[in-house]
Amino acid sequence: MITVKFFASLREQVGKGEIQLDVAEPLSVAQVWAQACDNAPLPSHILMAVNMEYSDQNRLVDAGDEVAFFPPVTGG
Amino acid sequence: MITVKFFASLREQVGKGEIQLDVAEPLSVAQVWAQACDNAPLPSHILMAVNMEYSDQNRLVDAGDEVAFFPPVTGG
Amino acid sequence: MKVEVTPNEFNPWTSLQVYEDSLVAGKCGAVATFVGTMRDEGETVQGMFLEHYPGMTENYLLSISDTALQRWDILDTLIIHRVGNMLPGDTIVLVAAWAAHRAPAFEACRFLIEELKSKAPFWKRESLDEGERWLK
Amino acid sequence: MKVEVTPNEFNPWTSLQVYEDSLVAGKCGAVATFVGTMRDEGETVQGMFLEHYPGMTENYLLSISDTALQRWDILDTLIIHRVGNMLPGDTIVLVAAWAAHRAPAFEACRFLIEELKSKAPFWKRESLDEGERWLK
Repeated sequence: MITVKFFASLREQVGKGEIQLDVAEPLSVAQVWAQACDNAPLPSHILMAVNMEYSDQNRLVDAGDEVAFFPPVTGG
Repeated sequence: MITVKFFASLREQVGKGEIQLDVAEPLSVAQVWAQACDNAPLPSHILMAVNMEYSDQNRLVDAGDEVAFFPPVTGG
Repeated sequence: MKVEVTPNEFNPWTSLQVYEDSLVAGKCGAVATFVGTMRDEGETVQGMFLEHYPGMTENYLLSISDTALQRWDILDTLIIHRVGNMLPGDTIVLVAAWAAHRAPAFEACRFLIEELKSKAPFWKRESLDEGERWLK
Repeated sequence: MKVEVTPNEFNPWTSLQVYEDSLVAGKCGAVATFVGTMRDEGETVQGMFLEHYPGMTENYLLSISDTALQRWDILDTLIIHRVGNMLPGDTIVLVAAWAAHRAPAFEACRFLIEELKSKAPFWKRESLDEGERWLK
């Protein structure tokens, strides 16, 4: 299973905060997005993290990994 | 009268903290130094102020003015 | 070095006092700090909610603290960031860098807040009269 | 805006709290501060005496505060500087700049401490085991 998380305005847009994806083989982060979001296009400004570190959409992930998608940050 | 003040290590070197100079006409700050310090040469690193504002040695001062000489500052 | 992400209101000056009490007195000649506060925009913004990514946010703040400690000649750092619901006037963030001298303290403090603002996973949502709005 | 030259020991965080209590809450989104402390150099330096030029020192600190308020988009400044006898670990100086945003707060704070260090009439004399020494 891959854990997929969405935060802030993106969580509200996709309508889910966290899902689990069953995977048979490694997927790119972009493929994780596609599977998690019914093949919706990946918005260009969205940030991605794998296991809590920033990543790009080409990184491969596998069962046990955590992938997160979120909008630009606005803290501080 | 011109009030002449010396601060910190310079005060200890010249052996006086404050003196009054009787003046008959305007003097430059350099002339004030010379009169106050028995014509000793004005050390090159010494800072000068007239009426509590930084000055150079050519500025003219007169009765009622306050002239100060002090070493480079080391606060903060 | 300390990083704290807290849902509780905090006073930045008290937090600095408490943290300094844990340091060896007299070692640091200089500390530069930055405090960010929720501004009061008048009637329109009643409050704010700050979301974060538990785990990644703390990791990210620890990693920029490590980077600052390696890159500048500083002795310690402190970051405290509020999350959850807050009101105008509340402290959002405190960043501090201790050093023997002022230049590295300033530079590291500025680095920490700039990295935090540009990349730490926090998101602000304002509560307005007409509803709620995520900041961009 | 406030400038204070004091022979009394002061706690910088308490002083910041007290000064902020006098400001309109929620107006400033950002405050950058710098605190300089007398370092403990071990056994060799027992204490320090800080001389100033009463009148000119305060005028100078007021003039750089005015300059900062004109040059940057900041809302308020605070400078407190200790004079007289002090001990290792004591706070020497506190500088703070309040603003709506962080960049001018940082820049004004840095400006104030750099101008203070380079031109404000203060002189430090250390008390050593072997006597006293003016810092250069």
